[in-house]
Amino acid sequence: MYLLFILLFPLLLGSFLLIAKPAKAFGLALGGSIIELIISCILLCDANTGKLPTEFISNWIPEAGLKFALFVDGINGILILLTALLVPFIIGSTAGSEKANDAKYQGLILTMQAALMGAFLAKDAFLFYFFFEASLLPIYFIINLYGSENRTKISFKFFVYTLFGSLFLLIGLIYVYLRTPGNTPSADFETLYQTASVLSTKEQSLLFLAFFIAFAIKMPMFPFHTWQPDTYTVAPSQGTMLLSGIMLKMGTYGVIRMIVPMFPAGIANWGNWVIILSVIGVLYGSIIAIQQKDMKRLLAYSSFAHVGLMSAGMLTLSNEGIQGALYQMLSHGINIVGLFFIVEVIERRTQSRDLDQLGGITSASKVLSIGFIILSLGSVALPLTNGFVGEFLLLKSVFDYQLTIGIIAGITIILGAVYTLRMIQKSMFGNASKFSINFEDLTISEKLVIIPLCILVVLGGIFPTVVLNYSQPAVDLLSKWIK
Amino acid sequence: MSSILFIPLLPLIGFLINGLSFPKLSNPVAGIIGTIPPLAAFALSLQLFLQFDGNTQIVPLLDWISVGELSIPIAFQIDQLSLLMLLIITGVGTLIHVYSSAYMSHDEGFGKFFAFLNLFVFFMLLLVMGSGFVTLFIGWEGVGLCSYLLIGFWNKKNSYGDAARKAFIMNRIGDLGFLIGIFLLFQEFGTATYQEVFEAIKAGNGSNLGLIAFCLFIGAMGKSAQIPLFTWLPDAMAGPTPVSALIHAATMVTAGIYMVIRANVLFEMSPEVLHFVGWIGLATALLGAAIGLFQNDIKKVLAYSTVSQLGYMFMGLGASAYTASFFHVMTHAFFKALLFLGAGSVIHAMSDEQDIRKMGGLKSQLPITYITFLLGTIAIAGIPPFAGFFSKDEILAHLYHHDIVMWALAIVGSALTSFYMFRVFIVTFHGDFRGTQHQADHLHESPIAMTLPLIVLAVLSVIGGIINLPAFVGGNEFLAHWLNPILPEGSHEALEVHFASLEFLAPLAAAFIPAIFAIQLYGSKKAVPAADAEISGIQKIIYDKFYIDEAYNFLFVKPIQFLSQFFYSFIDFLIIDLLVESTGKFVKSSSNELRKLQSGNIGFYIFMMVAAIAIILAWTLKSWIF
Amino acid sequence: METKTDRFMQSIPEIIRTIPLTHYILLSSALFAIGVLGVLTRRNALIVFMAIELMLNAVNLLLAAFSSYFSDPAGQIFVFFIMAVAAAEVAVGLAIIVMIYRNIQTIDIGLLNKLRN
Amino acid sequence: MTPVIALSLFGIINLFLGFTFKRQSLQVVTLLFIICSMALTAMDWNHEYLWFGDMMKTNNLSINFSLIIQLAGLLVVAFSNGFGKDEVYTQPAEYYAILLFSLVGALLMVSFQNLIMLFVGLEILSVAMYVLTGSDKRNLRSNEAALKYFLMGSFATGFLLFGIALVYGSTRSLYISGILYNLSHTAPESLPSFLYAGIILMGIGLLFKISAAPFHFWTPDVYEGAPTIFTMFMSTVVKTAGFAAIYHILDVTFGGFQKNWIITVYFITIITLILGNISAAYQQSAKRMLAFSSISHAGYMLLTVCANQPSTSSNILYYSLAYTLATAVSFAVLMVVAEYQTGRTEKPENFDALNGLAKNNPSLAFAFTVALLSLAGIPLTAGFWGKFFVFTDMFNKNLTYPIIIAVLMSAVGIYYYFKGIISVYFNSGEIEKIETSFLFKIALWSACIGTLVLGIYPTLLKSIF
Repeated sequence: MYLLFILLFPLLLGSFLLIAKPAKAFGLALGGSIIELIISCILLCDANTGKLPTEFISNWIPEAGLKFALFVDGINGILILLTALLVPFIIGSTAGSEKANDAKYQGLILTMQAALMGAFLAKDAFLFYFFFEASLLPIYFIINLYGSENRTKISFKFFVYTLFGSLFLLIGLIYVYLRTPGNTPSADFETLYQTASVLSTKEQSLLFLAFFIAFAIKMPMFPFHTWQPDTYTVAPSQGTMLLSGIMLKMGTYGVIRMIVPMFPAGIANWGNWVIILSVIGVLYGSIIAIQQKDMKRLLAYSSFAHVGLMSAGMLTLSNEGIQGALYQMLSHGINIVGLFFIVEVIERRTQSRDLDQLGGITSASKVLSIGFIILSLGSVALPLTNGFVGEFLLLKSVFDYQLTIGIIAGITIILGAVYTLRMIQKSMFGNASKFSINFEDLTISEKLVIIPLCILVVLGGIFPTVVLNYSQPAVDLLSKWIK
Repeated sequence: MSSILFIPLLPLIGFLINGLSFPKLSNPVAGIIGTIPPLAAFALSLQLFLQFDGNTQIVPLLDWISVGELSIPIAFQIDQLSLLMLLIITGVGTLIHVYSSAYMSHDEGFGKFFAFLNLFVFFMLLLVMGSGFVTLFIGWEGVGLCSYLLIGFWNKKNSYGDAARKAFIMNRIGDLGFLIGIFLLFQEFGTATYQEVFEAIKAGNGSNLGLIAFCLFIGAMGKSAQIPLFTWLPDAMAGPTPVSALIHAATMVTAGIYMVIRANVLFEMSPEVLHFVGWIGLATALLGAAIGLFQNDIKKVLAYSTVSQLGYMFMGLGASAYTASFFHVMTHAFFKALLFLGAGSVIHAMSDEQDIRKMGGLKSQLPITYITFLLGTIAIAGIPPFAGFFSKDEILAHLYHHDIVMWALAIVGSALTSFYMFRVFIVTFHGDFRGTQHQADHLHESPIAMTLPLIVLAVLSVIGGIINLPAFVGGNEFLAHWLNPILPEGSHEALEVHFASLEFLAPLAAAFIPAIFAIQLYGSKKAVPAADAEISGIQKIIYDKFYIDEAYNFLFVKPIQFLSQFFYSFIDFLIIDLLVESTGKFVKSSSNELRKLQSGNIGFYIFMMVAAIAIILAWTLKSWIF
Repeated sequence: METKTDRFMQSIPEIIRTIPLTHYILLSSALFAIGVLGVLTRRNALIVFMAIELMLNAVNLLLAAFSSYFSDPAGQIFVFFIMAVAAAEVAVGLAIIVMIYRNIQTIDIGLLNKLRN
Repeated sequence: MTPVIALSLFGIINLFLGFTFKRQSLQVVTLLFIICSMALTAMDWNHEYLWFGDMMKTNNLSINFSLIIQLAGLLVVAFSNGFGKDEVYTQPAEYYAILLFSLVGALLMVSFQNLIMLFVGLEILSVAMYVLTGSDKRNLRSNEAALKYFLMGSFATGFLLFGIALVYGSTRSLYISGILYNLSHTAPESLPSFLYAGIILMGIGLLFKISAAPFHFWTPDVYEGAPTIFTMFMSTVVKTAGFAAIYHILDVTFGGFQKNWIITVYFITIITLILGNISAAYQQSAKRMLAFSSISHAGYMLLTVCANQPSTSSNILYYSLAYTLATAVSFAVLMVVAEYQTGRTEKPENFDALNGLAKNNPSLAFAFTVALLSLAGIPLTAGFWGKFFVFTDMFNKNLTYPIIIAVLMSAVGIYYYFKGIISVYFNSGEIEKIETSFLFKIALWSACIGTLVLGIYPTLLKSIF
């Protein structure tokens, strides 16, 4: 029952906020998301130790053989934790701004959380697709109602681009779903793996492409990324946090959950190209980030680079690669949400995100600068931060896959340092510009967001075994299909 | 057992206390809290050193990353080499902490400074005590971070920030090489802990050891500022002087040498890499010494001298004289820290003036600094019986047997070293005062907290030589015996050097003659180095550091910036975005055309309908008609 | 020799069947085609109506022919249905034409292109 | 058979009631009539019988179709709120009566067993539609629309009849069962060649009715010209009845001869999808956009007809129900806004007229958005499952090219549906609170919630279709 609860609770609370528009929206939303976090943690621990059932199955469309099945295993457990963990911070980050008590805004965030939870919990491929597309709506409304200038055009491009991709996913899914042996076709992941394994290599490679285009656009991957920087910059910072912190993980989760076990033959002949593509994406994103003036756009390109590495690691089909990608999803989520919040705090006070116009903030607010440094060290993958564990495993898997690609992918840690330190230098150090001259220190609520995130960064770096052991059995199960 | 864990824990606690309560703690309290951890760590290390019974102790801390069959623990290893390094780090560290409690007393970031220093000591200890390459790598990048934080400590000026970024990025380039080395290790041996790796190498398996050694050495080049990646060290002088003393003279820069000595088994198995190490060391030594000749900033001179001394250490390693080069690491830590602290006290006295052309005649006002700086200069020049002589000449002796060409060039290098050291010494302390009046009446000897470390270090620089007195002088070569168990056997055969031979006399001459020449040139003739404007010809080239910085800028920084602009504007915007936008536009324009098809005229509609019906009928009945 | 009465005694279907079926089909198709051409070429609404009626009658002819050939009454019943419906249709059509005439004083279908693209 | 009789009687009664009752009560009475006839249809659930001289058959499929048609009729009447106050619609009773009679025609088309019944049902429905289209006498646009519809309609009926005649000629029977019997018992080569022409011509006649591609030219003009309430009726009832007839003719009677007509219908479907979607992309008028969208949805439904799988009939049912609910809501909101805007802006039916609707009447905006999302086929709405079932059918027949085109066109579809959503929610415009009658609100909310419920839990109806 817990499973159903963590899916329906944010949905009901969100829709209540949207419809009834209560006065104290902030308190409700934050309280709700914290309850959601507690329940998810209870669920994750107990499901792991077997005290709670890990599955909830009921009939959805019997004629089409589709079941409303939710489940928790090592892989999606991490992402449920990530979603449940980040949303309280995202809602918390609205404290102090006029959006705090805007019931519609909080409602949209919670419905978005429900859609994301649905996608991660789904055990039935079409249920996953259902939430995969349904989650586009709340984010579309968040960007359109609360974004900055020419948001309609950009959010529309984002919407059509992602939806166009997911249509290919729909076709691929139907194709495999109809091939299930036995009379009633079923889209349960296990049966899908079963049917996919029996398909011919040509079919597998075509299906691999269809599936991959959908997730590549969502991640985004190198050639399909043009929507990302504009959307991240135009969206309100909570929207960007949702997009970069959790939503892009749906793309990577999809690859692990569907492409890796279902189309090993497809990966065999296309995988190499895709890894090269993602490594190009890594360099491409980092190099562009070096010259960016707008902090949000810079972070957008940096997260685009991280995703490239994640997808490369995953497609090497090695144990470290998948585990590394899973851990990197968790740590990247934490780091990027923290960094976007800091950009929000700076923008709230100086009304500008342009690096040339900022400077000298460290003298005004110590907690902000320390938080900013710790989080960016996390994203630059310094040892003893959560970023390092993920990046180390990913680089190792790509390195074992092929020496040259590994070295080229390794350049990311240098370029990462270049643009991150340039961002810190231009915004924090040097003397205060006319924008950041009277930069007042952080309020309590802002500190309450930054400090826990920094603690998570350090804890994630020192004790990764907790998460890695949690996801190990599920990944072993998965690699059984790869053979 | 638990005392080993305490050694790195204490500086960490010091960092946390100082860091969290930075603005609230008063300076003295912060100073004390900052200095206690290294002192306590020094005491613990000393106790460990004395009780050490010869066999290595492994203390596992936690099982850090375990994925499938890959498992990376964090554990500490106490053996001969790490104990010595512990002593150096904590010993010199404590002295520098004491020194900086006075040096930084008027700086408003006092507490923050001590917090960063403690963090640095923590990471350095982690680096040295690590039982595997990954733990070493954690310390490796950690000290890189601390050097970034400390170089850019005075963050008001952007140029300091740029210097800090340059240091961090250059280290990161080296770290990439090191990381690739670690990955290769995992590929070869499936583990990265020293013991297992070295047993496997001794047992003879493991194929491309040369490549692994080369990659690890790239890391060392980045960290210990060797030829391609050395330009960050002179710029690192932007940080406060104690930082330069601790990080960029005594401890961090020697991490590269420590790593090579630690992995001597690996390097022994790949002679061509050792050869490469030797030549890189030689080239760096010569380059550093040459540039140091004409530098006018006191700290820049010392920085380039550090670069060249590191070159010497790597030359020693190249000739697989591990003990000699480690001996030089120790003595260098003493006299270079001394010189830096001396320079610091000079700068402190001259109210932050660093250009030696504006100093002179400080002998009378700063007596203790004068004497200690003199002892340091003599030690570094390699004049017997000071520590520098024994350590450098042992390297030279090994070089003599290893490769005569390298030995000759090394002699030239040490000649340059003694010249520029005495040049700096004479110009700063002798001759008449060239500073402003304001500086003149503020001239005062540094307080006891600064001069005490100077004295201690001076003593160490003088008597440092006894640690490894060579046999032919009657010494018991304590260091050689101490390190013998962990070094490859056969690396410690006693060198019989008879006094009359060229091998002994040449280094002496290289030490004395340039010193006398410098004293005579700058002392008696009172020649003052020319102002920037009139430097010309070769001197200008050398003064401008052979334009290496500009070359790097042109070769690497500019292309990447151009590429970034090109990617962003051309590929991202024009090609990919346009592709996506154009599909949208194509749909719109085609829809505009199709819209016109609806002409509104009914005749046209019926005509279209009939035409379509005609075509369809023709198609269905084609079998019948044709 | 068949007598006049024989011919008279032949039932109507036999008489009709003396002409092969294809002739009927061709005739009705021709009529149908003329109707279609009428609708295509003429601009006056009334004439177009007439052309449509012509098409319907062509179908009636065909149906009658088929039903008599198969001596199955269903076809002819259908003809009556068609006639009835055609009548209703024309009534409504003429009403529309009158309405249009009242508005724009012409029933030229070419002028009616206010609703377009 | 009882609903057909009931509806006709109710129609006549309605005419007489026109003398006494005023507009609102007439609306309520007509609603009751339709509900009663729906109850009658539902009563025959699960048992089949032939009536009217075996010319009509009621089975579960025909009952489902007629329930959907009557539901559409119900929505139209609910939204009509007594045909407004102005004097143009002087006799609301007549319009309600005509609506009931056209429902009768639709019911005939849905459950015919004899081609005569098909023709009669079609004609009743079409003639009623010609009258309703031209009902706004003063407005020249409605006259022009009526004339266009009339000419094209009767022209197409001519083809349909010619087709029926040829089929009759080659199969010697007008009964579907008779035709099937003769076709199965005569050797294919001995069948006269004009049979295939007959099939195609009948198909063309019906394709015209559901506004498939080459025969769609009338749809945008007529839909735009006719009063919105009747456009709503046309786009829902006529299309559903048309599809029921096409399914019955092409898939049931001439399923065996698929190899002759499949290529043509296949080709027509592709053109319908392309023309319908692309030409809708650039429309300024929301009403014309909805007209083109109805053409594109005809294309999607034709895909299942081409696929001719066992589940085709239930998919057509589901798709037309989803389509009916969504179109009814979108036309209703458009009608209300156009009514409000007629005085204020010169083009009341354009997208700009909808700007800023959400500010003062959020419920209308929300319903309109849900409807457009369902038309676009976004999850959480019934439209998504409609498309999903269509895609599954196509896969079973592995028609690869139409799938690609259907996917591309539904991506284009998102563009023009979202133009509506953008103008409603995100553009700024000044529309005060629009007053709507109580019946209108109930109908709007029930259709909107119906779309959402069907979107989240489609088995509710899919199991009985």
